[in-house]
Amino acid sequence: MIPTAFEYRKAGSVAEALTLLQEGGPEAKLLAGGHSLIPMMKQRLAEPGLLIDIGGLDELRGIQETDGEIAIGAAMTHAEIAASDLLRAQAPIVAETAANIGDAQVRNRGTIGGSLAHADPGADLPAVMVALDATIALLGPNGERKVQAEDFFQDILTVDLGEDEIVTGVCFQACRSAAYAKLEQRASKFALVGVAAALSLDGGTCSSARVAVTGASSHAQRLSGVEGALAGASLPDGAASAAAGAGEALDFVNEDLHGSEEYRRAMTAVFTRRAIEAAAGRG
Amino acid sequence: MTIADGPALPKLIGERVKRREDPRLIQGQATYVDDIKLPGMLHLAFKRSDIAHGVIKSIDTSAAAEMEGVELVITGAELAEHLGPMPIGTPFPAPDHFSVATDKVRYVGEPVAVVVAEDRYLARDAADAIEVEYEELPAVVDPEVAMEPGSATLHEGFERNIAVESYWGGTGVNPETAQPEDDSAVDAAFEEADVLVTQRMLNQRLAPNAMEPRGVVAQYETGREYLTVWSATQNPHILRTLVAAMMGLGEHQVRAVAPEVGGGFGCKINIYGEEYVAAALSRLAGAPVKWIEDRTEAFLTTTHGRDLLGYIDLAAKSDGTITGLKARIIADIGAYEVLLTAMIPTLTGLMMNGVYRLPVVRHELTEVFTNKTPTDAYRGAGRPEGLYFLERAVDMLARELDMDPAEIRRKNFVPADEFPFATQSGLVYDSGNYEPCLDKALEVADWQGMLAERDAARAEGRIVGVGLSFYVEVCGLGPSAVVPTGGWEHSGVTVERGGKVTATTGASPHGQGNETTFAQMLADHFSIPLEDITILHGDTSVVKQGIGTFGSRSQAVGGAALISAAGKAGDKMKQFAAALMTDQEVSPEDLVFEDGRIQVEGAPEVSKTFAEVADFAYVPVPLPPGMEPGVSEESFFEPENNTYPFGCHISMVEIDRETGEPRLLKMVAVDDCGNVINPLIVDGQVHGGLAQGIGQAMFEEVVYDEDGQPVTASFMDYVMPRAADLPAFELDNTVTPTPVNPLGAKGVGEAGTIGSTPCVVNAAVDALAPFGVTHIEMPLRPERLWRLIQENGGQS
Amino acid sequence: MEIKGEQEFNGGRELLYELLLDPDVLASALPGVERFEEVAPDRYESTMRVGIASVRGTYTGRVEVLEQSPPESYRLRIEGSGKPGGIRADAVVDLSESGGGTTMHYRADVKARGTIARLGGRLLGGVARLLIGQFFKSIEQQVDDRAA
Amino acid sequence: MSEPVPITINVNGRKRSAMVEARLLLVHFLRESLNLTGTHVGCDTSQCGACTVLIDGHSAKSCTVFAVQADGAEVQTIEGLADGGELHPLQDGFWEEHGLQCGYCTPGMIMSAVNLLENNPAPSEAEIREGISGNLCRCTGYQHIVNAIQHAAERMAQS
Repeated sequence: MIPTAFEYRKAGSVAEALTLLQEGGPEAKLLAGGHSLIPMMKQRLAEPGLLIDIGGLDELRGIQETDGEIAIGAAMTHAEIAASDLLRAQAPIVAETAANIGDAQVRNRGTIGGSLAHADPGADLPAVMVALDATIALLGPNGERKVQAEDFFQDILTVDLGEDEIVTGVCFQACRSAAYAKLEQRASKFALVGVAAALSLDGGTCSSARVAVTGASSHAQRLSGVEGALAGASLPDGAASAAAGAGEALDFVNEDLHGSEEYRRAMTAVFTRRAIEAAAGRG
Repeated sequence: MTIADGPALPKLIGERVKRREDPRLIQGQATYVDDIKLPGMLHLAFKRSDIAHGVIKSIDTSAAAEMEGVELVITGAELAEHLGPMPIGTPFPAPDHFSVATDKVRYVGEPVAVVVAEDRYLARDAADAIEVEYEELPAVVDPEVAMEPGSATLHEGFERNIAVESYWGGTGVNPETAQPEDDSAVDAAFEEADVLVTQRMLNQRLAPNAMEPRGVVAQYETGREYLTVWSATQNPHILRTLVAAMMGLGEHQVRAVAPEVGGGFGCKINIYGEEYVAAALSRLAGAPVKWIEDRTEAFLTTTHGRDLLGYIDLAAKSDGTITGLKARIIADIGAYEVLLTAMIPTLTGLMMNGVYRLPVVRHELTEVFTNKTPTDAYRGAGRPEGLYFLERAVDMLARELDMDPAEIRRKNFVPADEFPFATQSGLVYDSGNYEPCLDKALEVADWQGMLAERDAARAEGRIVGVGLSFYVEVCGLGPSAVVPTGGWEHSGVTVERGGKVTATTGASPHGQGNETTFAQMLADHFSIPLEDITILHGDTSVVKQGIGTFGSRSQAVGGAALISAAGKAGDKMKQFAAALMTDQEVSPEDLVFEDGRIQVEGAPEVSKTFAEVADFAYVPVPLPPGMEPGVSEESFFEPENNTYPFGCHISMVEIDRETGEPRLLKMVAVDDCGNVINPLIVDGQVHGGLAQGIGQAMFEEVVYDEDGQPVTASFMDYVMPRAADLPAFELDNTVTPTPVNPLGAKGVGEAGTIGSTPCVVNAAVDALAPFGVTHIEMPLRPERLWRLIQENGGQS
Repeated sequence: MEIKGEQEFNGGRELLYELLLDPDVLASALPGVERFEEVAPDRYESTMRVGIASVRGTYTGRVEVLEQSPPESYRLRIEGSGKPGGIRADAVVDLSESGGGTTMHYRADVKARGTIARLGGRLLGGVARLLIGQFFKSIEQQVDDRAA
Repeated sequence: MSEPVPITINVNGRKRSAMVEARLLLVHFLRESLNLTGTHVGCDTSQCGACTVLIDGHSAKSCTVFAVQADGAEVQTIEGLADGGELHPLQDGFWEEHGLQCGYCTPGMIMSAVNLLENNPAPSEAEIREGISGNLCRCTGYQHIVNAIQHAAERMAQS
């Protein structure tokens, strides 16, 4: 319940945060909403020596659309994302997924940047970002770097983010025909299995698709077999056969009290189909 | 004086009166233990074992002791010089159990050392800095394995880890010898049966999870040689008795206070090591100390409930008449016996008669130590387990015989004209009338409509089932012959100057609303406004005596004590009133309380106001002959018997064919708790009980790994019902008063927890019956249900 | 929890066997080693700063090598404990020749205690896999270096 | 020991300044430093919601926020909800509908409901149940809580 002691600095700007990160070295961690980090600190599973508060920095805020590309600032909360009319209209999968993360209080504090950087294997948004082929914008001492979401998520709690870098935002192409479906662990509300599907539809036919899973494995990742099977498939009828092998294709599957490997593999197929059907229903 | 123009006072008993507790609670003005601050108060933190079984080789407290702000660090062995083994409240043999482990640890979370520091952050840091070295021993987590010869044992002198063994059977127990009567009838019943049901079932381990964790503040005043202990407890008087004994003090030197208590559900009955340690360390440190449990500690060290394995056999005729029951129960009681541990599973067998005429019963009980947190009462305490086993078995019998689950129960009910009814286990059910309750439940739920709805859903390919259960339970625990701590309750009623009333009760509430129901009773009794009454509880310096709140006894025993004391106070008021009305030659026996007055029955013009009489009682000039001034009366109520409320629960469950996720679509509860004082509060009690019973059926389970490591020690993994997991409950009731107390009230705190659990599992089994499923272990984990569907190829 | 897997290496199994039990190699390949000492033959003690991202802590560990049967197999008993609890692993390692290289099969029974067991359950498998992967990557590097 | 950090938080309309240890959780600042003990702690993993307060008008679990993070913010707790002597409609609703028993989860539950009705003044039963899913209650089975929030929503709609 009680974290270990740490030094605290409030950054007045992203630039200042970067300087503080460099000075702080490996013991320094960024704090925005804190809803990934603080629970770990309270259990003393995380004991950072320095917290750099970047909560509420204007530079990291905002949701904008430019020529069909939507950009979300890292410090936007899940609640703000869920309430965004822009997202509801142009990328409803993002608003809907955000609206179902944790609970109202968590959504009011937790940020998209924090969620992506922490990369909890049960977090929802990473799968959505991979499916949308989102670009994650990072800022470091050497300037800005952009990483595709599918490359950003590397392993459990592990992302392509230097210790001296900050996630500043994420951007992706507007996409209506995309949906996320999850099997929720009822207590923690993490995804036991969550699948995001983003489809390019031509009438009832899927011309191409990106499908990503979270919860089932160490990190959010594409289901390329499913994507291949979807290309040219007629939907929604073809969803089931395209999804059928989704779970078996995973090379590593999480296991715990709430779901064995076998169950999660099976549920990956089920929720892949459900996500595809829901996405197709939007087309 | 003649009649005043006071308003007529409505009768409040039976009314949905808003709670008087609420204004402080909804404004954040209530005082729970953690809200108490005393000057100079220090804070405790416990270093706890993170292994399930081992010998303590060494404890290095030096780093902790050197930290700034740390006053004291003490190990279990050092503390044992100040605190002996903890007392228990049952007559069973028990191993020594120290507040803080002295040489060996036997479950994860058992304390090994304590820190006293200036604030709780420092205390936590210091506890973390204590280094403990163990020689690890094999842990035993399965009670059936624990009983095998050669298994690791927890306690010397308890071979095969067996704490308690009991057996009774045949046609009853011979009260002379306490031996079973001729047992051969049981075997005969099973040999002659047309149909047998046999099933191994687990009533899984649960964490009570009162939302307020435990906590204690202790202040030992050296100069006065007086100890005050504030604790989140259900029974401050028992706390006073036991903490006094542990501290070598008399009860006159100890004040125990249960301030606002944030739920108990049985887990705050036990008097815990932390309470003794706080008292002892306050004396040692010369300062008040506080300890507040965090949720992880609560999962590890606050008593768990249930964890009974049952091997259940039922014999019946082909027409559905039950002819015999055999139950072999193995209770996994965890690492130690605490206050009532060993007694709880005995209630299971006692109540396994249920609502049925069972010609013969055989009951075997074995209580077994394992390397887990000790068990004790959890809402229902032994009865939910027994009723679950029985009501599941009866449901299986109905399925076997293709009978309607309602009709098989009706066929075996104890008939209304057989009450009081003596069961095979030696209990005497006070009153009961089961058929009208069943009929009402079937009607409220629209049972036939539900069956049609289920069949229609199945035709659509959905997996839907309906379930029914009928329970009877034992409440209002008393008399003293059956309750180790005393089966009575105490109350005091004082009529103050000005005609206001202060009453005290030993039934120490923690959410039950006694301040309201008890005030309703007194308002009606004295015919005075509710606002003129204060109910005090929870402080042994204010409430002279008491037992506490558990076993749904507040109303049936505590309420009865209150009415008894009120009766005495009322009699005295009438005597003073008669003395005031000397000119009218009134006899106290002719007087009644009516609308704020004491008047001659049928003659309101001959009266005095309640306030006038009260004022006179304190300045009685002249003092009526033979009387003492003042009106302050008390009563100890000892019930002649327990009460036996009952009810029928009906539910509908749907299971997702692809994921196995269950959803409770409908929950109907028709309960009979005798006379009702406040239906609003009774509804709330039933709702809460239902949620916990449903929680057991669907979600909750304390799980340990094979090494005794708990893997559900937080709200992240221990699944409890949230608002969206539950449907709106449909309630109704029947009223069969009890003859054993003057209120006719039976108790309702645990009812919901007892009927709902088998009801929901019965519905889930019904849902999966087309897949050939006859039993499902709780909780209804999605994966477990998914596997049952898969085993049948996913097709029904 | 059981963790098992296999890993291919370029070098021969004698070389691999030797490397895998060389304290210097172990010290450099194990994650976050701050101290690594041989306290008795085939028994080592170490201090490691282990973790992933912000979930990181200092653990003191003991490694014991048992049942050595060069160059085929051995057993490792590993214990680590830190503030959030501890890990104990009993691992059997088998080396077999395959083509020009060596295939290593490992099977470990991993037991956790404390906060790690209580709250880390859902992460444990993934974290173990990641750390084992890092270890092998380092060994692989050293095999390649030696071979080169 | 880390350097104390100066903070100023507007709590229930009053400016409160203090030097705090960086690791001090907001809930402990409210309870221990300001004596606002109506906000409770029920778990240590951010699940139960007993510690819910409003930060700049939005519900938050004050056990998962450092006091330093609330520097400059407006925080409202259960103690600041009633308007003078008049109960907030939600407080009134909880009282009228018996939306509480032991009362421990109640302040957090009410503060969550404030947030819910702010965003959705006329929620359906399902939306209410979903809206309070960040708050655990062990006593009521939630039904009377749902009624209480409906009661408040109706009253707030009238006024």
